Amino acid sequence: MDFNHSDDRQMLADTLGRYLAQKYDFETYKRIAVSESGFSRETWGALAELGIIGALFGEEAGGFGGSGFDISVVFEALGRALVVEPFLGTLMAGRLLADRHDLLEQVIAGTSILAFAHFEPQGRYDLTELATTAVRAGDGWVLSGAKAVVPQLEAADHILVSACTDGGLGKSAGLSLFLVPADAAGVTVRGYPMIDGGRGGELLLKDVTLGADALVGPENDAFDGIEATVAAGIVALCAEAVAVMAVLRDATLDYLRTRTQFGVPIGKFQALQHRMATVALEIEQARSAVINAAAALDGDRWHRERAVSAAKFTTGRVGTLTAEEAIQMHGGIGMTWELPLSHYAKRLTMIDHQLGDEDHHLERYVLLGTEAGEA
Amino acid sequence: MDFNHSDDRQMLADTLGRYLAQKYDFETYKRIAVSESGFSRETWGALAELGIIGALFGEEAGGFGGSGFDISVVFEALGRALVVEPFLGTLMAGRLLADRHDLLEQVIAGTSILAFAHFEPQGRYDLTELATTAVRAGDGWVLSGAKAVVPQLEAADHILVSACTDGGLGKSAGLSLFLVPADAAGVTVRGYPMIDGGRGGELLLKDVTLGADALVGPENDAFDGIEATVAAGIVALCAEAVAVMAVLRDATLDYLRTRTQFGVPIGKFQALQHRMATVALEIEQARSAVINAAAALDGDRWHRERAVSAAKFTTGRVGTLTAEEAIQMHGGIGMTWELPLSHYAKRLTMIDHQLGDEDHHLERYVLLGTEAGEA
Amino acid sequence: MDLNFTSEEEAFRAEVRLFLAEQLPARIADKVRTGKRLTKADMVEWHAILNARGWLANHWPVEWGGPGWSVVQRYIFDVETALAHAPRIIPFGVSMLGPVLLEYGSDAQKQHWLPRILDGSDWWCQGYSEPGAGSDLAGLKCAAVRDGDDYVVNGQKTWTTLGQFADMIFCLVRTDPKAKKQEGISFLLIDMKSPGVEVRPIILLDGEHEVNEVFFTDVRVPAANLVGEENKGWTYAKYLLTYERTNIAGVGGSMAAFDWLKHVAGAQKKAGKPLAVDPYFAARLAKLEIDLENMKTTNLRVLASVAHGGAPGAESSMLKIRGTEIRQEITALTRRALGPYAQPFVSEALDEGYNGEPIGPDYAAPVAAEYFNNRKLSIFGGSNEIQREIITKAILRL
Amino acid sequence: MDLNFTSEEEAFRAEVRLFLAEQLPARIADKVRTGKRLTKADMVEWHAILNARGWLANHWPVEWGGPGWSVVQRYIFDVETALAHAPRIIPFGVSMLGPVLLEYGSDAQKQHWLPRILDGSDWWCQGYSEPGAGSDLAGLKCAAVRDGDDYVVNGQKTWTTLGQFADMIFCLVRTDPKAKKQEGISFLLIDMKSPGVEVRPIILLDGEHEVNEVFFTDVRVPAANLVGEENKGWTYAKYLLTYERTNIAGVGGSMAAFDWLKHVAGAQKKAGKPLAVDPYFAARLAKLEIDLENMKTTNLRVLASVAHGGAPGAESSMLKIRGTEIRQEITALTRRALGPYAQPFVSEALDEGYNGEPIGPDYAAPVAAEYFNNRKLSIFGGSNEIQREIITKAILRL
Repeated sequence: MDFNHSDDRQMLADTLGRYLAQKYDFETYKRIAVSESGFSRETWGALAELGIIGALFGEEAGGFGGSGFDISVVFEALGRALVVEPFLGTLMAGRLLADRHDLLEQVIAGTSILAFAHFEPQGRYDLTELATTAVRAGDGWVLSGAKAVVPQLEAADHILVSACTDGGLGKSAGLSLFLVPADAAGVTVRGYPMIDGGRGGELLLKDVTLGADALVGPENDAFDGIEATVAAGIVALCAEAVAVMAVLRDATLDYLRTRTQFGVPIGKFQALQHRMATVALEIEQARSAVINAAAALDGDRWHRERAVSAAKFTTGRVGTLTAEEAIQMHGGIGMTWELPLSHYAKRLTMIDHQLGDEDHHLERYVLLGTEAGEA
Repeated sequence: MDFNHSDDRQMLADTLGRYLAQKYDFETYKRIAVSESGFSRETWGALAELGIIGALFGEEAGGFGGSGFDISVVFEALGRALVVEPFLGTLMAGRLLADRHDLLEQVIAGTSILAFAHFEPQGRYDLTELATTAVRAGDGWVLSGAKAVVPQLEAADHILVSACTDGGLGKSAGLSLFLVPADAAGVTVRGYPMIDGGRGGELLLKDVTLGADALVGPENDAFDGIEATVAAGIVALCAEAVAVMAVLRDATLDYLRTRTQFGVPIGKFQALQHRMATVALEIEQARSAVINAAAALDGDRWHRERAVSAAKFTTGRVGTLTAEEAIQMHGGIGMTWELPLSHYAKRLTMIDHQLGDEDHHLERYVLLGTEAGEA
Repeated sequence: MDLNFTSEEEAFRAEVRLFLAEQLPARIADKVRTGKRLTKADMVEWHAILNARGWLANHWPVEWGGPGWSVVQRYIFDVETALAHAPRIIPFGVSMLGPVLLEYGSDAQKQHWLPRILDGSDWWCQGYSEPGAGSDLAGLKCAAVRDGDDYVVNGQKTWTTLGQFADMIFCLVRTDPKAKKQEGISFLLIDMKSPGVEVRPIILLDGEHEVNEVFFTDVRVPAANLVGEENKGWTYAKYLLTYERTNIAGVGGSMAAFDWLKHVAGAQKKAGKPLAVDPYFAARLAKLEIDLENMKTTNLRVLASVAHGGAPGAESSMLKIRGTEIRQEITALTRRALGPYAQPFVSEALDEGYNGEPIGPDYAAPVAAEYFNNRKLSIFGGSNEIQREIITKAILRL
Repeated sequence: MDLNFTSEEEAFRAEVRLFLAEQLPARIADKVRTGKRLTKADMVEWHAILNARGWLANHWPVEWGGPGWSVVQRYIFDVETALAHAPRIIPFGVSMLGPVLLEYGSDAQKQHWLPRILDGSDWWCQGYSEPGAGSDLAGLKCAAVRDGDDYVVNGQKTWTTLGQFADMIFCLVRTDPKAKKQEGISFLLIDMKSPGVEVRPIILLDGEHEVNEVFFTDVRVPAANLVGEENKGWTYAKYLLTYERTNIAGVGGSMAAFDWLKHVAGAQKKAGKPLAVDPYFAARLAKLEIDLENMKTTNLRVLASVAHGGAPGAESSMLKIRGTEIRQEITALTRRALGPYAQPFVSEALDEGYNGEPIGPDYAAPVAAEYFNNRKLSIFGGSNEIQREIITKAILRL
């Protein structure tokens, strides 16, 4: 039992943290987050050079990391700095592209960016509510459909798209994955700003014609891979969420120590003290949930999915508490654009809207509990 | 719009309150609550003489009350004194016996006591999970089955029993009601103490042979009456609950004002102040819920059932909060048998186990929302 | 006990509804219903419509232009206008300054300012909070020094809602720096066009410009603009803060917002079925609806007590807390209902005349921003912590 | 990062399980599992079994009879014994007095008292709280005055758990009434059979006799029974309160209780199906299970930090709060699961040998009483409010 990171991983985290502290301060964030592109290609390249993208992938994929703890260390550091760059899509798509060495090499080098376009407009957080289809045409495929709220879709050079090849709405069988160049004919990307900074996009596929090599992984049998890569995405988001919580907690504690009202620092008011004790306690619980999920990411499916749903539920619940208490205790100033706090609160709240919210994962945890496999 | 009681009703409440303050103090309660009979027939007679039982029934039934607010006024006063006497069963059974004038006259006079035996061991809080059967035999009926946790069953002279006459488990059609003398052959009453004082009992019916006149109300069509009388029972329990909450709140506030630790009354600690503000606020919400339910009791079925489920949900939720906070803020002393507080907390907690708990009524409220009839 | 309104009150409700059907511009109601931005012109237009009917200052005495309504009529009006998606009445002139002038103003002040509130000549804003004086309002520092027939004002106010539109500001200023903090405060009316007044926007977390900082540098204010006595301003400030709080629970607004939430939850799909029937979401909706029903009755109980001559007092602190909790939970659930589509935020989509294709469902655009914006409800206007302090002292007596 | 136990630790777990399978009397485990009352004889029997194996005082140094376990081994032992439904080790001698004597006692005291704790010669109880000194422990009044070779003790202690069985009590007493409240306290060992000691039962809300008041009237205590220095008792008391809190979360006990809850929820029926699959109840169970899983890891994190030389410190206050919240929620849900059958309470049914027919399901008898009894978890042993104060000071630094 050891809750310390290995030396290599700790060094990576320190390097990344130092870089972001110097080069990705709050002013930089604000500039990038509302910019036209919604991310900085320069920053992306610099982070690639530091090895951050490589840390997200295993050696078989040309990286030097890829475990649950590698992912959580990186996303914690990214979360602390509110980094909006396209790490999540690159992580999720990249994990499914382990056998595309050439592409992954570019990805790890930062010269090619990936998006993972799976969820659909009517599907909410459901992994199987897919209406996008891919039909064989000669040697190749023709894709049609729509994908919803893909993070940093406009940034992507290649989009990994899921489609029904032999199944129907709501079924996990019959799904396949396709690698779609962002500039393929029939691909429309409709980008927009996100409320927590950065950009997202709707993907429209209209008779997009692809070659045979566009198929990624086993035909009709992509679901297990999709579920597993979403699990990795959840570990990433949960780690990011816990880092954001810690920033909010520390900023609120600082404010409580320095803001005076009625002649004393407001941190002397016991009602606020006890509420902050609850917030601090819950954040430690959330941190434990993320550790559990990261540890389970490389294990068997049932334990992995239970642990990631438990973690996403926990960070959703604790995230709302933390964001709302941080704003409330700051009072009016906590509502302002000027203060970093409000941006952390927005990010934390929006994490609950990615890859399934608190309710979704509680229900999923319950359903997994009734499945065979309980230890 | 008027939130004051009529003069008559207020006078009744005052009379009852005065009587109980004088004759049903905490020592009396403790004596009666753990006594062999689990209630006091003497008290019962005295309260009948004051007209309290008559206040529970309408004029058509020989009483002079019977509205939702009559019931709530009486049960609030009973709740304040932790009265364990068999009012609930008498209320619920009596409302279904409006055409049995002779019997009701005795009931109102306090010389006959009723129990309402409806719920069954496997049925939890479900109104239709009934396995008890009544079969025609000549002119009369033969009843067999078991009824669960009937309050003050041993005290009853007559037991109103529901049974399937033409239906099955889980159906509301085909139910009928029968008036069973407590001393009928084949009737077994297994009494026991309740954790919140007073007694309850399991009713076993083994080939209980009854005459034709045992049938109460329409054959096969008793469900609507059962649901309506349970609604009245819920209004009664909710009014009792709010009265108990108010006692707990006031006792806790008194304690906070007088108990000193660290050199000050503990009521000066802001964390406790703000929690008590929440408790006080929630109790007012619960009181409003009871007013809504009492007002709806005599209205159409859909609004009535929504309002009583809303009230039972609310008093369940707020009851747990109030009982747990009252004990917690008292500390060790709040855990002792010696203090009235712990008995009020137990009663409040157990009200949630009568006629459907918080979860049951939330689910029911949701189901009613999907039914036709929404205004 | 009677929870029903009288037939006269029901007739009044019908009258209000008829008025709204005829007079509330559909264009404006649509903007309110769908969460679009209101312009100053929209708000001015609605005030003028109400004023034409004599319903703008509905809690003022008849002799000053009020309609002579009971508290119950005012409640009915508040609820019905909210349910019809009318804009709220901007409170600074009508509901805040008006009552103070009526109670403490000179005849000349009343005759000058009150009609101008009604006819829209002056858009008022509020100068109470300062950067160092939030919950501790009496700790304010903005100073006014008597100089001949003027006061000279120096200092800063903040959180001045819609101050960017204002012609006038009523301010709490410190006129005796040596007195105890509540005792050196005066209540002053300041022309926003005076030299030395500067308004700077504060952008909130949703990107909106709704509140402002107001800076005063050697601003000369005629002494005639002092309300009541010098150094007695705290009394007037407290009067303003406790006056007319029968609508503090915001029942009508929450009812309208809850209806909207049900609409959204009915339209959103989960596994092909309406989200509203999903057990988890349905339970959240039901809890909220029950809370709202309970609060409606609590509100009526307070109202009835006022109608029977009682004072609203600290009960309104309970209504403020629960009312804002409910409203915040409504916006939180609406956000939750949207799922992934809570994330996109196209600010221009909230402007009238925007005709871009919506991102996701057409009701999605304002939802997350409204959730974040509504965090203010438990902060501004006396934070919920301050309300708990009031309950502690006045109701719990701890 | 490695959440797994080492193979040595897993081997140790197997050893503990084997021991429990062979040595824990089924009769006693059944009583614990089904919520029956344990007698003094049951507890003494289990202590003796543990002591025979050398595992009773498992955190004592080897030279005084400890097994030399790591914190991880102690954790494994705590969890496994709880899962096997072993009675808890009565802490007063082994876990409370023992460490104080080891740290502050004289050699003579150690040699006299420690072996008697192990072999059961003395049943110890705790004399800390007084009626006026609960959370404010240092406000205690019970006085000891030196008189020749004795102290003469007068005063009262309360909440003395299992004091009715005790041979000895360790007490905080005031030896200098003039000093500041923390500075006039001493730590004294008192024979319960001394003239002037009277034990009176306190009956708790579930009707159980578990705690007591202890009165001292001119009780003579040999000065040799003073631990450490006179007037330094507060230091020893604090040491005792913070020592060995790695099991403060009660993970093993909550795991066992949660398993039992799942058993009950699986057996109870709602509309013909197990209550455990009802969406509302399943959600409550799932939330609780997730909280428990999270707390297990938080507990291991604290443990690992202790194993690496860190001090448990204020983190144990978080574990105390969350641990008791979880345990209380488990008993609340078990009560809720029973539905109407939570109400009957036949106290005799909790005694060994009772063979009346159960009321309702056979697991129902103790459930509601346990719920009420477990309210104590957040009160005794440093209330959760006191734990929040500790967090405020030591972790939040407010």
